[in-house]
This record gives sequence, structure tokens and C-alpha cells, in this order.
Amino acid sequence: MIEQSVVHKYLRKNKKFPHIWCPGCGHGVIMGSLLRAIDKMGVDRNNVAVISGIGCSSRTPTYLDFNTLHTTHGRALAFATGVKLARPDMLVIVVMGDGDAVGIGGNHFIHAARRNMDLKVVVYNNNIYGMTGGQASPTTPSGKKATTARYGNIERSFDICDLARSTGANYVARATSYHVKQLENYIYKSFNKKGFTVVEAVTHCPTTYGRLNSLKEPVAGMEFQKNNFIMKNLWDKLSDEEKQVKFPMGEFVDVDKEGFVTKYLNLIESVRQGD
Amino acid sequence: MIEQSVVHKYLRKNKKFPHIWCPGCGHGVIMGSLLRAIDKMGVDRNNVAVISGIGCSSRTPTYLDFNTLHTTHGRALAFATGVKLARPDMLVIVVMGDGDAVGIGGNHFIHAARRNMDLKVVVYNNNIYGMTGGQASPTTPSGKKATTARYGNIERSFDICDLARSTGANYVARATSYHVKQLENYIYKSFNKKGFTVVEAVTHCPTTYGRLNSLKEPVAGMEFQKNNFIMKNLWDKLSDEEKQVKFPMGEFVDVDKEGFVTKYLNLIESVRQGD
Amino acid sequence: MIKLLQGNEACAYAALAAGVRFFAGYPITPSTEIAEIMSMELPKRGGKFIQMEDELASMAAIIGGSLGGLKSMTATSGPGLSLMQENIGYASITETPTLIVNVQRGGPSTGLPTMPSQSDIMAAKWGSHGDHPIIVTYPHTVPEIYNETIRSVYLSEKYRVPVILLLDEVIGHMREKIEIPDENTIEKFDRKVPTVPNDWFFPFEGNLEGVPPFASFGEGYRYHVTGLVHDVDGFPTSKHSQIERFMNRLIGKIDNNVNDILKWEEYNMEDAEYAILAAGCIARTARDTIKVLREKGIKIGLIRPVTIWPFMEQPLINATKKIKKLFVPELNLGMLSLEANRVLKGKLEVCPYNKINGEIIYPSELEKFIEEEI
Amino acid sequence: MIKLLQGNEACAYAALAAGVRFFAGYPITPSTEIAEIMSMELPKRGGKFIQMEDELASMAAIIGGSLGGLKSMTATSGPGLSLMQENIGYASITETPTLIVNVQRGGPSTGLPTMPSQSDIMAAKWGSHGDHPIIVTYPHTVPEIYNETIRSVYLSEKYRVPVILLLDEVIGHMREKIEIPDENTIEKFDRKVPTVPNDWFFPFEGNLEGVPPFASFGEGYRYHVTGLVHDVDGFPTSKHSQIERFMNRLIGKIDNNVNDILKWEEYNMEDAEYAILAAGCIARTARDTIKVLREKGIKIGLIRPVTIWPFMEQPLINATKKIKKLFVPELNLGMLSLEANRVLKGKLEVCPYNKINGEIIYPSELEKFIEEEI
Amino acid sequence: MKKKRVEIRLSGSGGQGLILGGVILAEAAAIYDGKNATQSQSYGPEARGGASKSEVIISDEEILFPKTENIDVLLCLTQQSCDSYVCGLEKDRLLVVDSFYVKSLPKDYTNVISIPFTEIARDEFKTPMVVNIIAIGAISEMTGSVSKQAMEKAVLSRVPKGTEELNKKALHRGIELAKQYKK
Amino acid sequence: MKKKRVEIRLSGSGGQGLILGGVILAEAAAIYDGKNATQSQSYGPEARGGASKSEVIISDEEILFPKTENIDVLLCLTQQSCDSYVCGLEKDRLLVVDSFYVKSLPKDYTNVISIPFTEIARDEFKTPMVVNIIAIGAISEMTGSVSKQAMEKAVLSRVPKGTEELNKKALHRGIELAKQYKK
Amino acid sequence: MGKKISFYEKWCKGCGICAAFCPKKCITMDENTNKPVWNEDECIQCGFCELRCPDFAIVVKKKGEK
Amino acid sequence: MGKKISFYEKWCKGCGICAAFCPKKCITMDENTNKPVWNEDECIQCGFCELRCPDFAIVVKKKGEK
Ligand SMILES: Cc1ncc(C[n+]2csc(CCOP(=O)(O)OP(=O)(O)O)c2C)c(N)n1
Ligand SMILES: Cc1ncc(C[n+]2csc(CCOP(=O)(O)OP(=O)(O)O)c2C)c(N)n1
Ligand code: SF4
Ligand code: SF4
Ligand code: SF4
Ligand code: SF4
Ligand code: SF4
Ligand code: SF4
Ligand SMILES: [Mg+2]
Ligand SMILES: [Mg+2]
Repeated sequence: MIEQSVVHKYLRKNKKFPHIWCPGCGHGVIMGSLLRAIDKMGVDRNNVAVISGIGCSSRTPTYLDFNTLHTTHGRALAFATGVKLARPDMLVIVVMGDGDAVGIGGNHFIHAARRNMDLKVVVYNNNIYGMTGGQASPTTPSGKKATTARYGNIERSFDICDLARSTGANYVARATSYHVKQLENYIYKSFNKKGFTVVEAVTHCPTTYGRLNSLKEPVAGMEFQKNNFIMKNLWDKLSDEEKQVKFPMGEFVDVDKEGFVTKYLNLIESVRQGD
Repeated sequence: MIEQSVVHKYLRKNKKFPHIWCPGCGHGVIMGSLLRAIDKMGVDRNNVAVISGIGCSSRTPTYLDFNTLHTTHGRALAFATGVKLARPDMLVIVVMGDGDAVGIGGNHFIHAARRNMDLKVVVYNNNIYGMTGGQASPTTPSGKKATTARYGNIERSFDICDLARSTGANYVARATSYHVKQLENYIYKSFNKKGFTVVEAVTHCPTTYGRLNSLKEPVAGMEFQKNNFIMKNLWDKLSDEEKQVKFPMGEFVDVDKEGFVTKYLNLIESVRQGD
Repeated sequence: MIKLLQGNEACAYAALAAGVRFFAGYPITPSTEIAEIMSMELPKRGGKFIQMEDELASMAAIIGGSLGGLKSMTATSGPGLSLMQENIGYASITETPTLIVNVQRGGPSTGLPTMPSQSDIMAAKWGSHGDHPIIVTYPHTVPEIYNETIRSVYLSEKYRVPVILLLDEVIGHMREKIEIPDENTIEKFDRKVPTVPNDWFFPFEGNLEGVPPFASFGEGYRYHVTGLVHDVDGFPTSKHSQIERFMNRLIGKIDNNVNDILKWEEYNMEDAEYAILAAGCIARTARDTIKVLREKGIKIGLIRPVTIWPFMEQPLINATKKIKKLFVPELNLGMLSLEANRVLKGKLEVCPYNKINGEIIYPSELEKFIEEEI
Repeated sequence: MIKLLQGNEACAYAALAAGVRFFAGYPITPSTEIAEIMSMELPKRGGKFIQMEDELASMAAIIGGSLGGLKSMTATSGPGLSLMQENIGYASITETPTLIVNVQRGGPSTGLPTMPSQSDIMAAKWGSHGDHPIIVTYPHTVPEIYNETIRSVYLSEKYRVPVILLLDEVIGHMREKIEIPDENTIEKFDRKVPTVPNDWFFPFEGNLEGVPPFASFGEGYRYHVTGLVHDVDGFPTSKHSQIERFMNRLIGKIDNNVNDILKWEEYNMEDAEYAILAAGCIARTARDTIKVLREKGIKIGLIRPVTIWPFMEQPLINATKKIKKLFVPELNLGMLSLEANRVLKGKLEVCPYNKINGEIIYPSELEKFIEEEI
Repeated sequence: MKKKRVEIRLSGSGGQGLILGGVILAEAAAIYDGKNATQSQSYGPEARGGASKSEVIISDEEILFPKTENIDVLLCLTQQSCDSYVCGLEKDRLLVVDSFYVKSLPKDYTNVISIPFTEIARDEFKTPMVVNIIAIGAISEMTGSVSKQAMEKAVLSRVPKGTEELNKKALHRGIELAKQYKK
Repeated sequence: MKKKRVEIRLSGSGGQGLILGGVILAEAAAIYDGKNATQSQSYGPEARGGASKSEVIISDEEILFPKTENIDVLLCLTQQSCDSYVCGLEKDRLLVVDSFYVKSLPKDYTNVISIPFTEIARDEFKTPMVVNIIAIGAISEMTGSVSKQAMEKAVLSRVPKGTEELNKKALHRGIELAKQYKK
Repeated sequence: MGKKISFYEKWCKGCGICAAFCPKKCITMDENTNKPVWNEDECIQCGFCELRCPDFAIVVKKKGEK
Repeated sequence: MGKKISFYEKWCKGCGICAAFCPKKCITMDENTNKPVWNEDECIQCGFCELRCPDFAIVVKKKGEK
């Protein structure tokens, strides 16, 4: 007998599996972790929305049996804000690519964080514009190649977790498509919090980033993660030199500031009592 | 004989003075400091551009005898990026309101900082949308009133300096329209640096923010600054409680990371040598 | 209750009366009053107001709010309309009811922020890239603003289409007498919701009129919404036959229901030999002008589109059958007159009168123009 | 040099040959190759490439670049075009030469990102709010893309106006033979610069043709540029007479120079009884169709607009004088046919053939359609 | 002065409350007198600090064209507003100015009344806040387009709580002034 | 096979280099043989991982309509591409498949040639990289639309430095195969 | 495929991730089919191949389940 | 306006800032004109009234200049 995993429970039937992602694309791994985290929540799936922008990563909602919304490039958080305000009880999950989240969508990102809008963000960060074929994204590391940075990227890159932290998110964590248990765990923890939360899921794109930067094999991308991402507390102890080549993961922020939705519902309450 | 100040040297002749700003509006004070800083630079005024978005503050360029550009709301940094790349030697100054800079323009702000684009930003922060009549801006403090926040603002506000710092600016400082000598000094220092620099000029808008928040008299707005803004090193020593009601000013960042323009010119150099 | 209200105020109160419970917006002259009132009034009714970071986000948020089950709107002016265009197209292709109020000011670009204009008529229809269905309405008095706001919400919900309610600086800002109906007397309409079990629900399968029932998020119909061209099941398709079926239904919704959507008024047209075609504040000028011209013995009437898009093709042809000349005064370089020319196919002469200097057209000038042309 | 180039490649190389030295853009299918080539090639020529954070910023940056003295361009597709609209209006009102390449794909919204369409024709003209001058061109072969890119840069600089070069997915992505001229043989044109001393310079005072000379930033003319309506001195005005003068010149620049701006081609029209009006990839279909129909004895020709906006009003009227029926095949719901109807005023029947299923029109289907209609 | 359509322009500086004044005039006519009325005002940067204007049209018939074309009365509370807005007034129409602020009267106007609104507000009412109410009281009386009762109701429904009596007095003082200065 | 317009569709999986193959064929015809040629390919998500296609039209005359309408030859290097793209081919036209990957041949096609391109590449050339060159060698020969010299020049101008000899050999091996398998 | 592992072959894209990171090295990629093959005896049912498969092609039976 | 201070009266909007923050309190606002009036004798030419005037209506002669 063929077994099913929890993941399969939430995949849409007859929706053209296998999915469109390239062989070995990390996006599938993240989607699996996301689904396991949702499953752990034990919520009614009618009360879950998964919202995305445009990009390879943003194809996620297509496959999932929830209320799903595939919006315009970079604007997912703004759409999600509307959904959340209309349905304050709904678990509103927003999945975005790095370009989607902090490239074209950067303003919505920092404002949703500032408002502490009660949205659960998972950024699939492959350090590149995958869907359009490998142009530099705001997280492409300096010196790395992209189809619009053939001579090596001269721009600096955003640290998505740091941006989320400094603009006010309640919960911020990072794991990779290799560190799949941590990833699931962080996503799950973020779902249990109010306010704006961000989990950065570092992932590998063999087809574009990989091809241009000697990580063409899916396994190579994950090897890189395995060897170079270390827990934050260990990373903190590294020398400055080592810090240049290793990357921290773990939980960066875990606070409980009041979210926008709570505040607004309180406002309604008080205005109505004032009547 | 009627004397002229250095400021008058740079004002456009016959351009409808007095300017359109309300009586006592802090924007005029900031513009004065800006002009004195430019004067100190001793640069050829043909080689200075002053670029703005839309808002009361963004009327600044209209009055100044440089290459001036009054663009669309929130986009000044993107326009300025083009000007700077076309004219790498030009001193490109970007003046924006708080709404312009970190409201609608937030994405350009964080990306210009990330790129360390060689632009000299002065944000006129009056904590409100002045031009349109007093709607909440992303810097309106929580609890304060605005015409779209009659019940008190439930959103948190951005700390512009912190946003500039965390996204990579080379120089970040804050002064107020009351602390006019510091203001001039910080602006001057920023002009002498490469890369992205931000001076936040905290100012008062008697007409909108003031009217709605019991600071209707211009003098009251400046009194508030005088009493509540203190130098960063002193502020750091305050108790957490005191920190809630006082505001730090001074220089927050002063580093010398390579700016985008330098990097691009080097790229051209190396590509051409490669030929 | 009789009140003296600004056009923008009437618009906001009408939206509330029509059941709008979500507003997301960004301030811009001359539309800001609408947002300001909504920020005050919505919480009283349990509704939600949010000032977004820009107009792109505002349009996105109201689509989200609408999908979440709330009647949703935004308000803006020219520059904001341009910024909303991408997401207006998204509302079109996803068939999400949304109301966009656009109070016109002088363009292009920042243009003349405080002066009247009618130059967004074309942008309202064609601004978003690609063929997309849209309805545009344009009242001319404060009481009509009230009614048209309600009708626009209604059309938007009924046809699952973004509706742009055009106002202009003149009618948006002027105060006028209006008798406000009791909110309870206002016709209630609710979205048509699916009536089949979950598994049988095809979210984008049109009924006879072409409009699918609308399941809000959270109601148990877990379907997919995308801005990609999609099949009846909501999933992206690249099959040419499915694409064609989808596009035909999308556009057909409007094309097949023009009679229901179109609204226009005729004044003094019974015996008219000449006619004016005008909308918004200029229709007010035209009506005054007609009074004077008629006193002088000139038989002239007014045709006033209330629904601007789809354009009143057949009604205009019918109304002008006996007309010798059609005058089209506008605060733009000729937008309604382009349409009139297209529709009338040379059957009668179309005389545009275009004013773009930031001022309304005065009855005296229109009178003079018409007298000279006759 | 003979090469096999993609349309997008030809566009990029032509822009370089035309002297474009600044490109700011944001990737989007099916236009991305243009940005990719520019990022490689510009530094070699001392030019600047920057990938901006979005399309709004891209359009803004090239306006800045152009004001700084570099010939500047961007490239995008439908959704990006929508996002650029506000700043395209800004380029119009500030008269800043800029080239926007828009490679059309299926809309609305995200639509059909990899399929051909011609549905941005209207958005190219009307997308930005307010009346604004703009020129739109649309070649149909790879060699013509090369030439039209150069002509578009030229028109943009000459008339100080944003030019939108429309391509479509078919011609943008196909590879075709092209003989590339030596860059040195390409006609050089430079901006007309002021010839008066600083103090005497009125930056927005039109010469006889309506186009003011253009002083780049840093050249000693310290003037003011604003998106507000402004007077000849560049400063905002709210005087009605100045507004009117300004707007008339702005629009007049194009209206008074249509003969110079318009370009179109006629094929087999000498003895034609029927005609096809088609542009871009569909003009290719039409030319093949005409061959077949002519073999069958049907006297049919093609009128192909190369400048799409301003529309070829008079040339179309002239070319169709003896024509019985005009066929207008398009990959949209009828955009050129709307214009044809407007211009021809019922003088001959306009038969649209609209395909919106993501596929190009095949010669065989067009042939069948025409044969049935004749 | 009895006309079907009366056009009134109130002008002054931003803070003088003339927008509210116009609204009260229009509400008096439209809501309490059962006539038709429209009110509009200038917006934008020009309205900031400098001169500002508020226009009221009152008519027994439906008001369509909503802008003033033949102003019957122009009120100017400051010199700047007088300079800016007098151009819309025919030479023989009524011009009412504040005698304290408007020192240099425009040439050739034949029907000018100069009233010390500001001084009266300051001296008699001890607050400049009522200057707008005094002024519209005078204007309503001069044009005869709105009834005293209607004006009173409109004023009371619009002014801040606690200031009703003060404003009512101001209104009546204005009406009195009109009678006193009427030519 | 001598025709004015020859339409060729090359299909396989993303990594097999058929886009380049198509470009080389078209360049050979257009640049080195002085004919006209166009090349186009499928884009988008469908092109990712799964089946991909590249189309070449070669003609003595000007090529206007740039898409295939009457395909003369279809090459399929994988089963998936064969399943996806065979629909455009008339039953009597030439279908060339890789005998290793394409096991289930579409029904009713009367003109099918099955060649072990992949195996030859692996066994004789020790690299799968040349499979596209072998295949276009065969196709060029079968259609007779491009000269051997032109093909050689086109291949040499396009392949990475250092692999010229290898690819030239692969090309000739393809041409040979065509002769060998020709019916 | 036996007791411990269920394998959805049709969904597998042959990326090799499962094999590369199996702690017991009990997965090998079949050279011809480019699909994984399990040596179930060695498998400790850690579940990592399932968790890391981007295509949901693997289900590992939980330890103890039968 | 004498030696130490030049005052552009036409540009002054009467906001009172100069008067409020003069360290020597030597500026008063005229009640009728709502414009500042200087008591130049007290003035130490610190320049603050010039620096803080939002309307560039004040020029303070530098100390020592004549
Ligand atoms: C307005 C707009 N601009 C550009 C695009 C083209 N586009 C589609 S996806 C994408 C980038 C995707 O990158 P990312 O968000 O990192 O997702 P990934 O594909 O890497 O998962 C771009 C630029 C678009 N669809 N819309
Ligand atoms: C796209 C667009 N949206 C909105 C506006 C309207 N608008 C003009 S200025 C402004 C806010 C100005 O606030 P800020 O930038 O803080 O400047 P201030 O006036 O306070 O100096 C707004 C919303 C606009 N001009 N364009
Ligand atoms: S292009 Fe990259 S991100 Fe996109 S599906 Fe392929 S591997 Fe994944
Ligand atoms: S509204 Fe505020 S910011 Fe604008 S000019 Fe007046 S005081 Fe200054
Ligand atoms: S990880 Fe999954 S897709 Fe990759 S080879 Fe293993 S089973 Fe196949
Ligand atoms: S469950 Fe663990 S041990 Fe077993 S095959 Fe998978 S990865 Fe290897
Ligand atoms: S600070 Fe300037 S504007 Fe204000 S009162 Fe003094 S001189 Fe006048
Ligand atoms: S210069 Fe200084 S002391 Fe003199 S008046 Fe001005 S502020 Fe006062
Ligand atoms: Mg990415
Ligand atoms: Mg502000």
C-alpha cells in the first residue's frame, strides 16, 4: 500500500503534480515544511489563507488546499492586509520570493512590519530572481553572478532577518532548505504568535543562481547550506573573518508587541462604547 | 543699506518670495541650514542638483538657484539615482518629507541605502502629511492625532535614522529646526562624504500636526524640540521611562563604505581594460 | 434628512449606506476628504479603515478585503489612479468587486492638483495593460453622487468587476443640498454566493449572465485566485481553448449586460435640433447654457452619460437621430468626443469644445461657442 | 555584418548604436533580454546600467539620467508598463526624452506571461492620467526593430517626449537575419541645446516647432523642472492663460508635427479592392495571407502603421479611398479597429478579427475569415 | 437686492473662518430657508497662509453652474484677499471690506462699504474668533437672500458648544451693522 | 526533400541544448548559406524542467509568418517532448526520435526514424553534451535545407573554445547517421 | 518498495537530494532511470529523505508503525 | 532698522520665532503689525534670529563688521 504523508493531505488533488519547479529546487522542500507546520497547528483549513506574489516561490498557493491567492509581483503583503482585516480570525500566511518580498515589495514589507500587521511571512530566499531567469535580486551577495550582473554583483545585499527585526517584526528566524526540521519548527512557532512574523527560508536555485555560481547541482546547493549555515549563538562567537564566510541561522527576534489587528479591534470597541 | 545673508545668494530672484510655506513653518528653517551648508562647500553651483518629491517640504528646490528637480511623490531618490549616474561629479542633494521619504517612497529609500548610492538626503520630518492637510504619516507617533487618525494613531512609527542605519547608509544624523547650528553642521558633514547619507531634520508643522496636537503656535513646536531633543550620548544614559518622552539627536552613523558610483566607475574601468 | 454636503462627503456616506465596510487609501488632493470621513465612520460600524503606504497597496488591500467578504473601496486622484492600474487589472481578471473613486484634477503628472479637469476618462478605461473589463460611472450633482456611489457598489458586486466612480474637483468639493435617505430604506444587495457543495464548486464558471457566484475566503470554498489567465477551476491554464473561453466570458459579462449597466439622461431632447454631450461638472454648465439658448429660440438639448464606460453607443445613436450637430464640451483635449466620433460614424458633425486651462467652462463661453457654430 | 538576432537583441544593440548610454530596468518576461544585454554592453562603452527595485523607479531613473545628459531607456512588459504610467506622465509634462520598450504579452494583469498579445496599444497612449503627449512605434521584423529603435530614440530627443517602442512576444523573441550597419554609419543626432546665455534661457519656451532646446543638468543653465504645470520659465503657475499656453504647446509639439512623426507602409495597395490594417507580428501574418489571397485573384493589400500613436489618420483615409472593406486582425479585442472606425467615419466597413487565446493569428485562419467576409 | 440667483464671495486669510462662514450662509439658505444653495472654496498651496476664498450661491431655482460668474457681493477681510479676488467683481457691484485691514481700496469701484469688523470683534466681543460670524450676519442682511431665523439656526448648529450665545450676538451685531452702513 | 519553406521543430528536455541547436541550424542557413531563416522557442514555466522546443524555418524567400504551420521534421529527444509536441506534425511527415529515450512511438505516423543519438554521444563521444550537434547534423542532412559547409561554420562559431574538433566530429557523425537511417 | 518507504516514482524528478543526505547512505541513484533505490535494511526511518524531497515523492513509515 | 539687523519686512510672516528664542529677549512682536521689533542695544549679534527665521527675513551683521 502506498502511504501518504501529512503533506499530501494538503495538496490539491488533480492539480498537475509533479509541480512546475525544476528538479531539486529547494522551493518544494520549504513548501513541505510549511505544510507540516500548518498541520501541527491543527486549524480548520477553511480558516487558513496562503497568499503569494509572483515568482517561482509564489507558485506555492496553487498547490495547496486552502484559501489561496496568487497576487501581483511584490504586493502580496498589501493584499494579505486586506484579507486579514476582513477576516481577523484567519491564519493568513504570506509566501514570497526574495525579490518579491524585499525587491519590488520592500515598502510593503517594512510597513507591514512597522504596523505589526498580523501576517505570517515565509520568504523563500534563493538570492536570485528565479522565475525570470536569474537576474540579481536585492539578496544576491556582492560579487556573485546574475544575468544582469555578469561581471559580479557590485551591490550590497539585504539581510532579510535584519530588515524585519529593525522595522518591528514580533518574530524573526532563519533556516535553510537543508535544515528542514528547524525550518518547520520556526514556521510553526511563528504561526503561534500575534503580529508580524518572518521566517526566512534560505534555499537554492540550481537552475539560475546555481548555474551562474558553480552550484548547478541541487545537491551542491544544499551542501553549501549544510557547511556554511550555523546556529546564531555559535556564529556570534566566530572571528570577524569567519563571519564573512559563514551565515547565522536560528531565531533572531521573539517578542510580543501588540499587533495591528488587536489594536484595531480595540479601537472599534472603544469608539462604539463612546457612542 | 540692506544686508544679504549667504542664504539670499542662493535664492532664485523674482521667484515669488515670501515662499508658500505657512507662517512659522519649520521647512524654511531647514532650507536655510541646507543653503548655509552648501555655501560652506564652496562648490560651483552649476554642479549642484537639488531634487525632491511632492509635499510642502518638496517645494524647496523651487526656490533655489541650482539644477532643481521636483519629481513625483515618493520617487525622488529614483530620479536622483539617474541624475547621479549620468553626472557622477555632481553634488546631488535629495530633500523629502517624511511621507515622501519613508511612506510612499520607503522602498527607494532602503534600496538607495543598500546600494550606498551617492546621494545626500535631507528628510524634513514634520511627522505628518503637511501638503494634503494633516493625514497620518509613517512617522506620526503612536497615539497622536491626524485627520485620518482622529481617535489617535494606532500604528507605530518609523525611526528614520534607524532605518537608514540598518539598511546601510554611510552617515546618519538628526537635528531639529530649533537646533539649527547642529543641523547645518550635520548637513555639511554629510556633503563631504561618499555614499548614501541621511540627515533627518525634525521640524514642526503648526498648520496640521500642530493644530491637531496642541502645538498650533510655531513657537510651541520649537519649544517642544528645545525641551525634548537631547544629544545621543546624554539620551543613552536616560532611564527607559525617560527615553519614552525624550528624543535623541546627533550623529548615529559615520562610516566610509564604498559607494555605488565608485564601484560602478571601477567596473567600467576593469571591463574596458579587459577588452 | 436634508443636508448641505460636499460631493466627497456624499460619496463617503453613500458608500457606508451601501454597506462598504473596508476602506484602504492614501491621501491625495482633491479626494482626501473621503478617506478622512471613512477613518472616522467605519469603526463606528465595525468596519475597517487603513491608510496604506501608497496607492498600489491601497488597491491591493481592498481586493484582499473584498475577497475576505467585505464590500471594499478606495479613493484617489490622477497620480494615484496611475499607480493603481496594475492592481485594477488584477481586480478585473480575478473578478473581485471593488470601488475606486477617482476625483479628477488637472493632469498630466502632478499637473494642477487643485484645479478641475476631466482628463482621466480614457485612463479609467484603458489605463491598465491588456484587455480588461471595467465599469466607469460619473455623476454631476451631490445628490447624484450619493446615488451613483450606491449604484457603483451594486454594479461592482453584481458583475464582479472593479468600478471606477469618476468625480471631478468641482463636484467633489462643492457643497450642495441633498436629501439623505434613511439608511434602512436603501436597497440591500448581497453577493451571489455559491449554492453547491464545496467539491462541486467551480469558482470561475459563469452562470447565464456570465458572472460566477462569489465565495468569500473562509466560507468553506477553498479555491484559488490568480492574476494569470485561468480556467473555470481557478487554476492557470495555457490551453488556447480555455484561455479563449475565459476571456470571452470576462469581457462578455459587460458586453452582454450593457443595457443593465448603461445609464444616461436626456434633457430637452424631445424637440431638439442640436445636442450637447457632457458629463460631470460640465453637464451642469451645459444645462445652464441650454436654458439661455432655448430662451433665444435655439432648440438644443443635453445627453448626459452617467455610465461612461461602457460607452452609451446605441443610446447616443438613437438620441441623435434627428440632431444636426453634437457639441461636446469637456475639460480635456477630447475624450468623449473621440467616442462620439467613433460611434456616430460621420452621421452627424461632432464639435468638440475643449478647455484645459484649469478652469471650468462657463455657460457664457459655451453659449457663445455654440451660437457661432450653428 | 549579417547576424541572426532575436528581436530583443536587435533592440538592445540598436539602442547602443543610437547612443543610449543609460539603462535602468527591472526584469520581466518577455523583455528581460534587453536589460541583460545592456548590463553587459553598457560598461564597455562607458555607459551605466542599473537594475532598480521596481518599474516605477526604473522609469524615474531614466528621466533623471536623461536630464543628466545621457540618452536613456528602459524595457518592460505589460505589468511593468502599468507601474511606469505615473512617471511616463512626468516625462511627458517635463519634456524629458526617454525610450520605453514594451514587449507585449497576454494581459490583463499577470495574464499570459509567455504568450503573444497586442493588448497594450491603448494603455501605451492612454495609460497615464491626464492629457499627455506621447509617441508610440511598433515594428514588425527584426531588422525593422533595429531601425525603429534608432528612430524612436531620435523622435524622443527631437520632440522631447517619451517614446514607447512596442514589440510583441513573437517579434521580441524570434531570431531573424539582420544586416547590422556599422555603428559609425548611423546618423548621429544630438539634442538641441540652448544658444543663449544663462540668464536669458527660458527652459520651456517653445521654438517654432514647439520644442524648447534642452539643457542638461550641470551645463550651466540652472533651471527648474517640475511635474506641476509650469510656465516658460519652468516654475509652477496657476494662471489660466499660462496653463493654456503651456498645454497647447505640449500637445501641439506632436499635433503640429504628425507628418514628421508618422510612418507607415503599404503593400500591394496599388490596385487593391480590399485592405488589411495590421501591425507587429500580425502584419507578418497579413503579408503571407495576402500572397495566398492574391494568388486566388483577390485584390487585397496591407496598410501597416509603424508609428501607432499619433494614429495615421489622414494616411489611412487616403489609402482606403478605393477600398471596399478594411480587415483589422489583432491580438486584442479591437484597438486598431476602434481607431479605424473613428477615423473612417463609416466611409467603409471595418471588419475586426480579434484573437485573444494566447496564439498568433495563422495565415490560414485569416485567409478563411477574409474569404468569408468578402 | 432681490434676485433669483445671488452670488457671494467671502475672502480673507486662512485663519479667519470664512469657509465656515460660507457653509453657514449656504446651510441657512438651503436647509432652513428651503432655497437652493451651493458653497465652494479655493484649495491648494495658494490657500495656505495667503488669501483664501469661499463662495456661496443662493437661488430659488436649481443651481447648476456652481461657480460664480456674476458676483453680487464680495467681502474682503484682508488687503491681500482684496487684491487677489476683487478682479471677479464688476465695478458697480457691492464690495464690503474690513476697514482695519483693507486700507488701499481698489480703484473705480462705486459701491464700497468699509466696516470695522475686526475692531468690533476685538473691542466688543474680546475675541477675533467671531469676525466671520459678524461678517456673514452683515452679508446676509445686505443681500436679503437669507432670513434672520435661518441664519440663527444655521449658526447655532455649527458653532462649538458653549459659544452659542456669543455667536448669536455676533450674528445680530453683523445684521445691525449692515443696516447701519447700508447706503 | 526540396521545398521553398522548410519547417523544423526540435524538442527534448531543457538541458539538451536544442535551443542552441536551432540557432546553429538557422545561422547556417541564414548567415552561411545566404538563405532566410528564423528561429524561435517556447518560453515560460512550461519550459522549465519539462519539455522544451525550438523551431527553425528555412526558406529561399522572405519569411514572414514566423511560426510553424506545416512542420516538415520533428525531432524528439525525450518521451515527454514527443508526447507534448507531436500533435503539430501531420501523420505523413518525418518524425525523428531518440531510440533510447523515446520508447512509445505515437500511433499512425508513417515516417518515423529512430536513431540512438544519446547512446552514440555517450559511447562514441563520452559526453552527452554533443547530442544536440549530432542531432542537428542528422536533421540538416535529412531536410537538405542547409549545406554541410554552412553547418560546419555555424557549429564552429557557436561552440565553446576547445570543443571545436569534438563538435565538428559530432556534426559529421550526425550527417552520416542521416544517410545511414534514411529510408 | 516494501515496508519502510513509499515512493511516488511519477513525482520524482531525480534530483538526488534524498540519496546525497541520507545519514545511512542507504539510497543510491539508479544510473539508467535516474531515480532513487532504497536499501531498506540499512534504513533507520529517520525521515530525512521524505522531509528533504522537493517533490513529495517519498513517504517514510514512522518507526514502530507497521 | 539700523546697524546690527537688516529686516525684510515684506518677507516676514509674523510667526514670532525670532522673538521667542532670542537669548537676549531683545525682540518683541509689535501687536498691531505682528512684526518683530528689535532692541538693538541689547543684541549680541548671536545670529540665532537669522538662523531660525523660516522666511529669511532677518540678516544679522556679523560681530565686528561695520
Ligand atoms: C510588475 C512586475 N514586474 C516584473 C515581473 C516579472 N517577474 C516575475 S517573477 C520575478 C522575480 C521573482 O523573483 P523572486 O521573487 O525572488 O522569486 P523566485 O522566482 O526566485 O522564487 C519577476 C521580476 C512581474 N511579474 N511583474
Ligand atoms: C502618487 C501620489 N499620491 C499622493 C499624492 C498626494 N500628496 C501630495 S504631498 C503628500 C504628502 C506629503 O507629506 P510629506 O512627504 O511628509 O511632506 P510635507 O508636506 O509634510 O512636507 C501627498 C500624500 C501625490 N501627489 N501623488
Ligand atoms: S528557476 Fe530556480 S527557483 Fe525557479 S523553479 Fe527552477 S530551481 Fe526553483
Ligand atoms: S502645512 Fe505644515 S508643513 Fe506645510 S507649509 Fe504649512 S506648516 Fe509647513
Ligand atoms: S529527493 Fe525526491 S525528487 Fe529528488 S531524487 Fe529523491 S525522490 Fe526523487
Ligand atoms: S528514512 Fe533516513 S535512513 Fe531511511 S532512507 Fe530516508 S534518509 Fe535514509
Ligand atoms: S522669525 Fe522671521 S518670519 Fe517669523 S516673525 Fe521673526 S522675522 Fe518674521
Ligand atoms: S542676533 Fe541674537 S541677540 Fe541679536 S536679536 Fe538676534 S537672536 Fe537676539
Ligand atoms: Mg528569488
Ligand atoms: Mg511631512
